[in-house]
Amino acid sequence: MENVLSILFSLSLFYVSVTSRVKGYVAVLRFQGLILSVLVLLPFLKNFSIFGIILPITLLLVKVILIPSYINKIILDLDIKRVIEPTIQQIVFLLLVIATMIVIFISSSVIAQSTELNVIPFASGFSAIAIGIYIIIFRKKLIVHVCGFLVLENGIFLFGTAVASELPMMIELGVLLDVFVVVFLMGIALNKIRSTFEGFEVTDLGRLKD
Amino acid sequence: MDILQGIISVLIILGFAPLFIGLVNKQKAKLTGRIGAPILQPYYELQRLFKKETINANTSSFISRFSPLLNFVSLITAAAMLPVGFWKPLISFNGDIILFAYILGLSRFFQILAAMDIGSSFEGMGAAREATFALFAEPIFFFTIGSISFISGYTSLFDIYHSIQLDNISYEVFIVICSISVFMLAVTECSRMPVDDPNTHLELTMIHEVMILDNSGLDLFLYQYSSYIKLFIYTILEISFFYPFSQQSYLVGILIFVFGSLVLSLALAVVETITSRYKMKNIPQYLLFATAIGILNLLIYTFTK
Amino acid sequence: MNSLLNSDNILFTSAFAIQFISIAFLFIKDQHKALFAANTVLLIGLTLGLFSTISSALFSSAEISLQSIFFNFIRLDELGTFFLFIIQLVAIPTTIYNFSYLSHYIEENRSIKSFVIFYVLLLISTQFIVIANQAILFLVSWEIMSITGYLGMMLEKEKEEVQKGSFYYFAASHVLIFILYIMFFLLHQQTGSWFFSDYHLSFSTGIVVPIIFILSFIGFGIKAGFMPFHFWLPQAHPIAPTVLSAFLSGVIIKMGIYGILRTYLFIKPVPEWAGWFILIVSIISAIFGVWYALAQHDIKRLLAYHSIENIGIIGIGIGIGFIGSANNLPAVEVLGFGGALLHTLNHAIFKSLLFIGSGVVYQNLGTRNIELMGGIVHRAKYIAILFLIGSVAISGVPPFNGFISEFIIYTGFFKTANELKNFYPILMLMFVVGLAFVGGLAVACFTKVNSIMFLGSERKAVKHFYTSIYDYISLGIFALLCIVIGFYPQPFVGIVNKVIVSNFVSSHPSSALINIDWLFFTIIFSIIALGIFFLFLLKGKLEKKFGKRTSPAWGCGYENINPRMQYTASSFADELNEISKSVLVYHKKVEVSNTAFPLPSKFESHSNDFVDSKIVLPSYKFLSFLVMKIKFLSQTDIRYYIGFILIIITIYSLIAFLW
Amino acid sequence: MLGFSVLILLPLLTALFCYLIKNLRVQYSISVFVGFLHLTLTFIVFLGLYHIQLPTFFSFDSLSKLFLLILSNVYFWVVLVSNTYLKRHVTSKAQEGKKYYFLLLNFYLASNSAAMLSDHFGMYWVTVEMTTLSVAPLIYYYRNEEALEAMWKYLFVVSVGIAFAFIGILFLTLSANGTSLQGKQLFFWEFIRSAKELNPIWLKASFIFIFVGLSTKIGIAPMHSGDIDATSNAPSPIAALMSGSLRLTALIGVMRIFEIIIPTSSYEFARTILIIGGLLSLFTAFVFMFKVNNYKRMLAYSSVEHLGLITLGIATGGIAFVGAMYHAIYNAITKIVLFLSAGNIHSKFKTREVEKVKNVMNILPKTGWLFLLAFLAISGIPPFGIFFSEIKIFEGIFFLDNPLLLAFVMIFLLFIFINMGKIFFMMLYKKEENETTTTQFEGFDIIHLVSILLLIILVAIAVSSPDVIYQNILNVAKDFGITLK
Repeated sequence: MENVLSILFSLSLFYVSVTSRVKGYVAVLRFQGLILSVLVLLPFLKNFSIFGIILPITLLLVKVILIPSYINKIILDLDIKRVIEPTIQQIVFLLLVIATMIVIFISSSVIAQSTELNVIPFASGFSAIAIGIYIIIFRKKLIVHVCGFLVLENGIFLFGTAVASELPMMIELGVLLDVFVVVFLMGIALNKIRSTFEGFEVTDLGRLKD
Repeated sequence: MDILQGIISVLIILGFAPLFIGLVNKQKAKLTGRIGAPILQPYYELQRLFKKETINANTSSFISRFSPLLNFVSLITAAAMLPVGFWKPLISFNGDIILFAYILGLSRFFQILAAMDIGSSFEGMGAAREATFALFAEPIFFFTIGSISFISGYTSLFDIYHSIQLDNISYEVFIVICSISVFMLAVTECSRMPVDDPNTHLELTMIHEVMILDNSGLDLFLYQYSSYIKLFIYTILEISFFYPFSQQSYLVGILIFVFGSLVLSLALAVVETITSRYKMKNIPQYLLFATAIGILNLLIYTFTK
Repeated sequence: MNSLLNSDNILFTSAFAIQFISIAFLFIKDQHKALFAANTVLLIGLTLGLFSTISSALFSSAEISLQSIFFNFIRLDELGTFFLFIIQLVAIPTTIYNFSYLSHYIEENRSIKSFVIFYVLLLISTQFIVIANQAILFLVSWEIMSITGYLGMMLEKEKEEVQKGSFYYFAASHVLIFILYIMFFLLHQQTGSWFFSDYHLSFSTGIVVPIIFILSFIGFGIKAGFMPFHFWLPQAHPIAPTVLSAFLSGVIIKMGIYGILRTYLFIKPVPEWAGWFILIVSIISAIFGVWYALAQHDIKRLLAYHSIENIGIIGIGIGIGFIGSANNLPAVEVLGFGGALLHTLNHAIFKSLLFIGSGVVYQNLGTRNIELMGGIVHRAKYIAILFLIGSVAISGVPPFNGFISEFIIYTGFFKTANELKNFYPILMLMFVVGLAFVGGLAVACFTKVNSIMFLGSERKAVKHFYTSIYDYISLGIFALLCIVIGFYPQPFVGIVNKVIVSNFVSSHPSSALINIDWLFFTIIFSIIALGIFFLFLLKGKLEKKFGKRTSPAWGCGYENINPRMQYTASSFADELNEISKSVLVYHKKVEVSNTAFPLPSKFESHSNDFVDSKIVLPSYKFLSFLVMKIKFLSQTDIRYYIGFILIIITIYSLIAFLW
Repeated sequence: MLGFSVLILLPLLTALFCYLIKNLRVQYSISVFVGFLHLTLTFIVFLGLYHIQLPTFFSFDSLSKLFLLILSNVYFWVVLVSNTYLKRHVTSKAQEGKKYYFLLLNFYLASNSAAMLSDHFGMYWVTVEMTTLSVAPLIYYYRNEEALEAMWKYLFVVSVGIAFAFIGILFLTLSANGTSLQGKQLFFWEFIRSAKELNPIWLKASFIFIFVGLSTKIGIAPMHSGDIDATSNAPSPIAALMSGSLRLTALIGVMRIFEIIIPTSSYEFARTILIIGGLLSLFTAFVFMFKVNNYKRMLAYSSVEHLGLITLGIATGGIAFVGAMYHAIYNAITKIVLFLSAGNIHSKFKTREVEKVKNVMNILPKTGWLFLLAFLAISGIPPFGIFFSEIKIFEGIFFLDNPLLLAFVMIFLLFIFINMGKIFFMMLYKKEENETTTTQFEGFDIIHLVSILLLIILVAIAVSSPDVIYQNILNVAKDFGITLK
């Protein structure tokens, strides 16, 4: 079951790497959030506990509803151009992504022999991290950077479930809260940037140098 | 007894210095086919200057009144370190060779100052030349007398000359060449031809004469007298090389002294007759040449011995 | 080890305390009063210190037992005490000169309080350096000395040259402190202790001790100003306030010498190459130092170069001492180190005298360029005389103290040649000639300085020449010391000998230093002095008889001579500078117009320092050029920031895999 | 519980309070009060007079004691001067920045204390992220383009970096798989106790990720850029906070993971990585000191240099470790003085460019002297503390590591010193032709007072070297398995 979800997750990564519309990113984020919340729901299904339910629900709340709609709101308010102009061709980017994912999957399966961990979530989480970074590096729009960061976060989350970490729930919630506040702050910053600079391109932020 | 001999030798130097210069001038005149002034002419000169009134340039300061005295006294002190006729000099102790060199340096220091004191560019010219050439003359002294002292291990002029033994040939050669460089040194220091021409009065070509251009009367008297003494001092430095021929017998020593000074005066006269003054800018080369002789000579000696 | 509260300790500590207290008096509002009070108290402290120093170690045998007070952090052995003696001896007249010097600044209503604070701290830290017995204390006092010296230089901080020159000093002192760190780490590693008294190493043990020796020579050599580490010195000394440059040249660069000697005490006996190494560096420093000096027009810069020359002479002495200790010849050792130490004392005296003299002139003429001076002797005769004494002394000409120490060094040469035959005589002779050459150059240089500054007629009209009593007092003390050491060197030679015999020469000390016929000097010099005196009287009489007058100088028929026709400094030194153009980086610029109506023609000459202009600055420029080439770190795009994270993680992981 | 409430909850409540009460004066006074309470309590705890019980996820050990003291010391002085600083005129847009100033400061204090005290990696991560969130809006205080850009970059880069640190933490849990730690939670002491069992590969991986991730916050090159931008554009008190304490908050995490690694076989590897990081930082500072033309950036680079030095010291161990701890203390204090003086200069000259600042010594004499003294202090001139800590670090590197490394370090430091000196003296002394040389009067306000006090403290600590600090540092060293003879 987990593996299926993880594979769906990885497919979403392919989509995110080819889509050229900002809305696409948001949709992907929603989708990934959904997958993650289902993932954390699974153990709850086995043994019911009132505390167990809190995390999935907050996850759903934050990752599926709040953050994506918040980003949508920003996009609407600041009427950002909906299409992104990548710095390299989509196809090259896709190839890069595929290559990375292959490497990650193989290496993680190699690692899996030494230490027991379920490969698929591990690998897909890791590739999500890599692709988040790629998005940040190869895209110009700041809003897309934010999305990339969120993809990275999702990857980490998946990864975390994969390595069966016993992070206490309180901490998980703290992490979620942090991520949310970060995105919130970034949103505010984007607003300011809108009012201060002319564009949203990262290239506009070039004042600070020696 | 030593003290007495020392005093006598100082007096001898003081007494005969003018005579020597007179001798040189006379012979020079003869060689150039003139009759020339009498040998005792320098004495008359001094006497004349002694009676004249002293005139100082009104830009001058205490330096130009003080310098002649110091010049004279320090030259006498230097003279008091020299063996005459192989008598033990008045002042003789370990290391007096350095004192000797530096006393002459002292006199030079103040002579240059006195020249600059006038504030006229002629004296300045002379002073600058004096400073420059003296600088190159210094090494010659150390490469000749100094080298002998290093070889013999004595540091007092008297002992140094005392130590000269003309037994092996290389040492003789060494000594002879040393005496040649000392002669060149003497020519420089006492501002004779070919470095300087004491007789012309064209300031641009003079070193020593131009420095005392504005002195007169007693000051000039002291300057002249000390220059005579200086020449005689260097003559004695030269002659002393030949004392070893006198096996400690004073008579022979004195003979050598007299004979030697005659020969040297003749030599000076000859040199001054046949050579002409060098260009000012060539003089350092000339001095370095003398130095080079000294070094080469020393090397040869140390490595043939 | 006598009791804590013996008179020596009390005197000693109270001396420091009083010096320190003097700072408190600067809280007086009125600057004149504050300066007077602080300076007086400082003087009292210094004098007490001098007394305690003299009474403690040099003359009597009473050792100050400060170990028990400062837990062995402080020790007064003979070497330290000798340098303490030098410091206090120089500091007293310099501080006296402060009275008149700083009052000039107060009249320009400039605040001098901070300067006085730094000056006091400088004195105290310098004294602590020589009595420190522990590495960290030594380094701390050393740094404080450097930094207070720097801050003191900033008295006229608004001047461009001051900022530049003082920064040279600042940077150089930082370089050398790093070198000293390494040196002391090595010493610590070898002995496992931070206390000087535990440092006894021998050269035979491995490579470490030679490294220590080299490091110490470089580190302390930078401070002392041996060539080629001297480049900061001619930049820093001219721009410092006169009081400070007197103290810098007189004392602080001697701390470098102290350091070298101290290190020698840790690692003695040294092998012979060390001696030759120092000899060669020193003779180079001596010759080129004085030669550079000859080419300068800035009087304080000139004196700074002379400090380099004299450091060279001191170094020669040290070199002979090393050779002596290498071949275990106590006589040579005694002569070499003796010459070095005595010359250290002498140079401290006459260099401070010269700096203060030049300071007095600078205060009145407002320029340091000697080409604009002249004829001062007619204004202030006694300043001229005092300065002349200093010049004669520094040229190593009898009958003053400079000659004495150089004489000892010459004797050292002769001794070395005698003790070790074969090829030594000729080598020593070379050095003798070199030293004689240096002497000749010094004579040329100082005849130039004196005649251009003081003699002749005024090149630039001087309105009034103001000298205060304090100038005469401080200069007078120095001049008196020059004369005394020159005419009657026995006691000072005795001190030096005591220092060496008790610290340096381990085996069967020799009395070569004392056995020099010092009496002869006293006699000869007094005879010369008396002779001159009597001749003077005689001449006076005769001039009464035959008449005496003054008349204008003979202009070779040309009537109206004006001051600008006098021989200038550059023309005086020209022939010598021409010879060594390339090394001196000596430039001449002549502009003569050949038009029908000639315009005024120009001539100027100046000499840059070779090491500074050809090595230090270019290498710094080259380095900054290289660094400017490095672009990849200075990205402004955030994507690169993220990229760096990725890259560095990959690199580290690679390292992890290859581990 | 009292301790916990004073150290963490009280600041949080104050933050809330500051949100409700709009009056700056009240906010200021209560914040100072809280800061003072915090400082006193920390000090008492540091002296060991009083042991406080902390709830789970939090605990005291000698390291957190030390760093918490540094933090709350820096914080107190900064808060003390904040009011004077806020009084200064800023652009109308920036007025609103003042509203949240104290709120965020208190939040900063709370989150930092929590991060320093947390003994659980997860909690540590959460709190460290919170510190970022608290400081980011403070960077944006001036409300101008530079500030905005700086804030964005800092927020983004550090968030990404922290995310990497989180990956590192997950790796740590991986490394614990199949050991006695399996199923236990991520407490430092658990891991330290049974560090030998951990799987080396994952341990290395986690060390790399945590070190690199936190480097963005510590300012270890080449992840220093965001830090530099932030520090140089934040208002001076905030810059002082960041250089003095925030970097240490991140450093403590690296030290924890290093502490875990020390007994294992990967120790050498970790050391090497740390040394590389330290050297890279020194090199970066060395390079940029040649180029930098903005004095606040220069100070930021100096922070990079000194954190690099501290990292080197920690990696070298032995006496150098002790030196590094001392260095952390001294650097924090000195940086406050430097940044506050820089702030005075900025408010006078209205520019951060070195060329435009001239003749400070005459125009702002008091600030000028303080700036000069602080420069001397930061470049390791006795009697200021950094001289002694640097000597310790050098000694450690010299004896425990190879002297060649020391040579490199010294060369870098030397040129950093020379270039910094050039910049400082240009600002302090250089003047136009027509400019005045007579010293003008400069009012004496609390900023000067604080600076003087801090310099005095610096010298006092250095000279008297109190035994309590030394003992504490020795305990820290003992935790790191370092025993000094």
